[in-house]
Amino acid sequence: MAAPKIRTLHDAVAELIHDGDTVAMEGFTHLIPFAAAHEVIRQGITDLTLVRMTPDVIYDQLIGAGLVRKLVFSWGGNPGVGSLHRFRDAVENGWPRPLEVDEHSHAGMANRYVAGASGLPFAVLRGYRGSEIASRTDTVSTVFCPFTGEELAAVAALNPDVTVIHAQQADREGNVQLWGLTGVQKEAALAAERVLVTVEEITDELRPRPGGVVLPSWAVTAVAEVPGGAHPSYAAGYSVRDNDFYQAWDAVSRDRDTFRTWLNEHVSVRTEEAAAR
Amino acid sequence: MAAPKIRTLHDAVAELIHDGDTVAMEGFTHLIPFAAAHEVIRQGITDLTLVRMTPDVIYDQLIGAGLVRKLVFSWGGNPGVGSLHRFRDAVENGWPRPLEVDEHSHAGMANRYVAGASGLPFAVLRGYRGSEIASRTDTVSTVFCPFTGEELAAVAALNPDVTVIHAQQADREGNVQLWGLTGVQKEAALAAERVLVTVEEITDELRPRPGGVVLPSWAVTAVAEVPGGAHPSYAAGYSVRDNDFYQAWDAVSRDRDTFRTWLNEHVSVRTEEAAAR
Amino acid sequence: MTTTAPCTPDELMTVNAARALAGARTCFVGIGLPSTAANLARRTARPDLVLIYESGTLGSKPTRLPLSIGDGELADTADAVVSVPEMFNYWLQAGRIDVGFLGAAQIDRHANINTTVVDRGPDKPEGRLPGAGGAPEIAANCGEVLIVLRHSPRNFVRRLDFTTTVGHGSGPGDRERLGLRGKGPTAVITDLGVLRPDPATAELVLTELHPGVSAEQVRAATGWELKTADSIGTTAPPTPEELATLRALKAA
Amino acid sequence: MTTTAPCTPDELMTVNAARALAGARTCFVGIGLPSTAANLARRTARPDLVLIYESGTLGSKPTRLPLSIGDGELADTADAVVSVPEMFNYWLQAGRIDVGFLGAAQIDRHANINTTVVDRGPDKPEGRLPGAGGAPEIAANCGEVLIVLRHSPRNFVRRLDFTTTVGHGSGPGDRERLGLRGKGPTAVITDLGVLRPDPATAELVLTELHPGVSAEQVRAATGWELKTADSIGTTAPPTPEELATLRALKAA
Repeated sequence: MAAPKIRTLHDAVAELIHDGDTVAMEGFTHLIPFAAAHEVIRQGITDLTLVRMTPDVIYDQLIGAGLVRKLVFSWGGNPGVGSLHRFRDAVENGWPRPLEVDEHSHAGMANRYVAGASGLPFAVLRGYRGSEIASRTDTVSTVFCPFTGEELAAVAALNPDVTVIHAQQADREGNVQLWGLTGVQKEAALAAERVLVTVEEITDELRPRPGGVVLPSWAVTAVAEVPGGAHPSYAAGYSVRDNDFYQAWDAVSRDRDTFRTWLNEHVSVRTEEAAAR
Repeated sequence: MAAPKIRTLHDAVAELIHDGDTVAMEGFTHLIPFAAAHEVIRQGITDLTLVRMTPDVIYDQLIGAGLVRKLVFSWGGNPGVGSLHRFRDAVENGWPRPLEVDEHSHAGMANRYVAGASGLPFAVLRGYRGSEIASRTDTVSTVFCPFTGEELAAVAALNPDVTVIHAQQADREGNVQLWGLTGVQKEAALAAERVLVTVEEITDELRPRPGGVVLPSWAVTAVAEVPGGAHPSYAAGYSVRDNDFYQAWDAVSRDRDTFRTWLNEHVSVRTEEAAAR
Repeated sequence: MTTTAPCTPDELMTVNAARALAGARTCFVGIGLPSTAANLARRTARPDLVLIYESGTLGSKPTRLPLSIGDGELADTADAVVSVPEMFNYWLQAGRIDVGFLGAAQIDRHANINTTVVDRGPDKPEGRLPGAGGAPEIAANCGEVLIVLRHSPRNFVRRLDFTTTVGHGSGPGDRERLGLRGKGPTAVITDLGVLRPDPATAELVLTELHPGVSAEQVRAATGWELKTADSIGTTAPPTPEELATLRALKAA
Repeated sequence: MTTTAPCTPDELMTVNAARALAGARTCFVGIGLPSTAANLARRTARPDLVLIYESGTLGSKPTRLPLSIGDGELADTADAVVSVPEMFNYWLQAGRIDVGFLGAAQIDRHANINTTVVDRGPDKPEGRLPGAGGAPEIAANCGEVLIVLRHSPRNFVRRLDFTTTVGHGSGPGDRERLGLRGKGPTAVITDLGVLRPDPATAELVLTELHPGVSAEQVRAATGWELKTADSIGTTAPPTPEELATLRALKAA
């Protein structure tokens, strides 16, 4: 009924992501869409506002590449390893460009996506009380319960221009299934104007899986088959997390020149196909 | 760590459900806990406030049995057949006793459970605007978005004293799994002070199922093994819906005496074991 | 196929209700007449129609008519099954669904609906109807709303006994004022013909008659002074395929 | 087993942090030191401890220490995997979880925590820490909070550079005033000993020393004038079993 959803990664990124967009590339350690981020770097799509609960190495790379003007997040580190040096360098020293931040708690970010996915302008939660987080953002406020009078936190809805996620499988119609830790991906996808899904595999049929989250094709804008597209994170059933990469990233990212050399060698000059491997 | 959760249906109902309680017996056509409701009738637990999105034959029976003082709901009918005659007789004629109603839309009820399960006093939705529903309840109000100024509907949280659901399986620790149409059961259970789950089968191990909803034992108060406990509704993988029963209920329930005879023969004088069959 | 097959008024209603879905991608389906029509549409006018039931199923492809919105086959054949809160919040409320397909007990000239209570006269208690179900938010959040019900002065009333679900409120601009998404009701399909809102007044006017039905019949079955469109069309008779498919569906 | 085994300060910290979970049924586990301690507890003091990770796992039973909160084994061994919004709203926010187990970059005398930014002096930009993560709502919504971190004047500060997460605010009654559930922080377990809030003042006081550590050492490692309990205990030395289990965990 609609145009075919299956695209090459190059074309999907070029069609869906534009300079100045607000982009969420979600994933909670699992199923992080690295290949799509690398394609963004290759195409030099810039002035991005990046959104994610747990910006990790993928955002460190985009920030270090100079493509990001603002980060909306709740925890920015290299999980299990330490700091994100490119993120810190951008925030602390403005290198390679200043980075604005809109900082939340996990509960706040999760609910901002829920509001976005629900077509509501805000969400209510028990959070932020007494924390100074609210003093540095204009997307936290308060509401009063009209029944009990109790004061609660309110967070503004998040509605990215584009959400990018990686999933295990899609069928030829563009129906998508992911399983394992599915984090906040459904909410991030449904909150967005456009949805790009990279998948390990395009299959004839999606077999329902325990813990499976299905996004029907009519809720997805484009699908690209990118085996290994979550590396160095993992895709349950297809790959395991490359913990060595995360450990090694600490040294790579600590120094600006080392980082640039790495980026050039491993992302910028590689073709999409080679990079996906 | 806690006392064993596995009980007989008789004991579970006697321990968890008391006169005057607010009780939700949830299920969206599928997995409706009829056997537990019949045990409530046998034990004569009365002055109940019953809560459910889609009160159907199970609540018609409890209302006709004279055990219910108030109904909180959003759609009360015999699905695919017609009216609930005992419900109508109670509301219209006060037989066998007057029935107070607190009436909502489905979206409102679903969100009232979500608020209850989330430990929030209310939920926000796009609903009720222009409907007269809000004029007959004190559990619908409005809030203004602190970011956009938009006015939205607010509904008060629902926190039943007891929620009763039927599931396919539990393990010996009292971990529960249901699958198929799981409706609003997770929210209804997590919103309640106490949770009673009747199951088709107690198994050594819960194998994860596509679409499976798991309630860990520490979120469940008691489990009773009641094979067929959802009849005349169904348990996917165990039974099919007895559509003939629903069709026949129309005639049974239309007349007060016919109903009383039915109730006496099929519920009141039967033992728990016989009734479950 | 232009053969005219003999058929009942209910069949005319259902076939035309199914045809009204020819342009829809996704349809939020109420049980009863809307479900019959939507399932017929998936077999005739719109094979790739995505059927969405409030019990939590996205993309159900039942092989027979479900008796209730929670029949097992709706889940077994779905692209995805979600919780009821997710259905109402993420899928319906967010405005993702093209068409909401509703029935009604009472409808007024602005396509507002009552499914809650009826006035049975002085000194009598209100008559109880099933209640709102999903209708208020379906009507509020879908791209457009189709309504299917049988035509009688009891159903098409001058004044609703209770406003359960807002169609066009009291006229143009009311949906916007109330913050309701979408176009609201775009057609009311009955066993006599089709009514559509006049763009200028948002009042339902008679735009099509089923074959063999007169405008006078429709007016007599309507509780208000029904206006008619400048030119009233006649619906195409059901094709033998439509009828055969519908009858097979209902027999299964 | 009363044999004293030689061990490192970090091992003393972790073993005592694990013991602090002896009475817990459910624990919301932060990554790093809390995760190590909670996994040790599941192998020693509390075999049926339910480990809950913010990535969405309820009842994880990992066979080795997860490097991150999203390791596949956390999901594969869980009783249930839920979405992140469900985790924070239905499980954490509703007050179902007994103990929240947190780390910290800076902590003050009322057990408030900073994990956001540090002041690096005049004319220097703030130093960037990872941020809040789940901590503010974990501390706000669990039955009680345990905190584990290494003891140094850089970490135990007179005044936080930024309040990310409220422990006891500015003193007794503050949690209630702010609408925070639960008891808040009940123990801070370090590589030198254990601090607990004085019930009268909600100020952290030194209640236990690890074997071989002096109160003077702890005071020197604390950025405020640390008070001591009327009687200071000494933590039991790690048993050989505890140490062997911890070392096997870390080696795996």
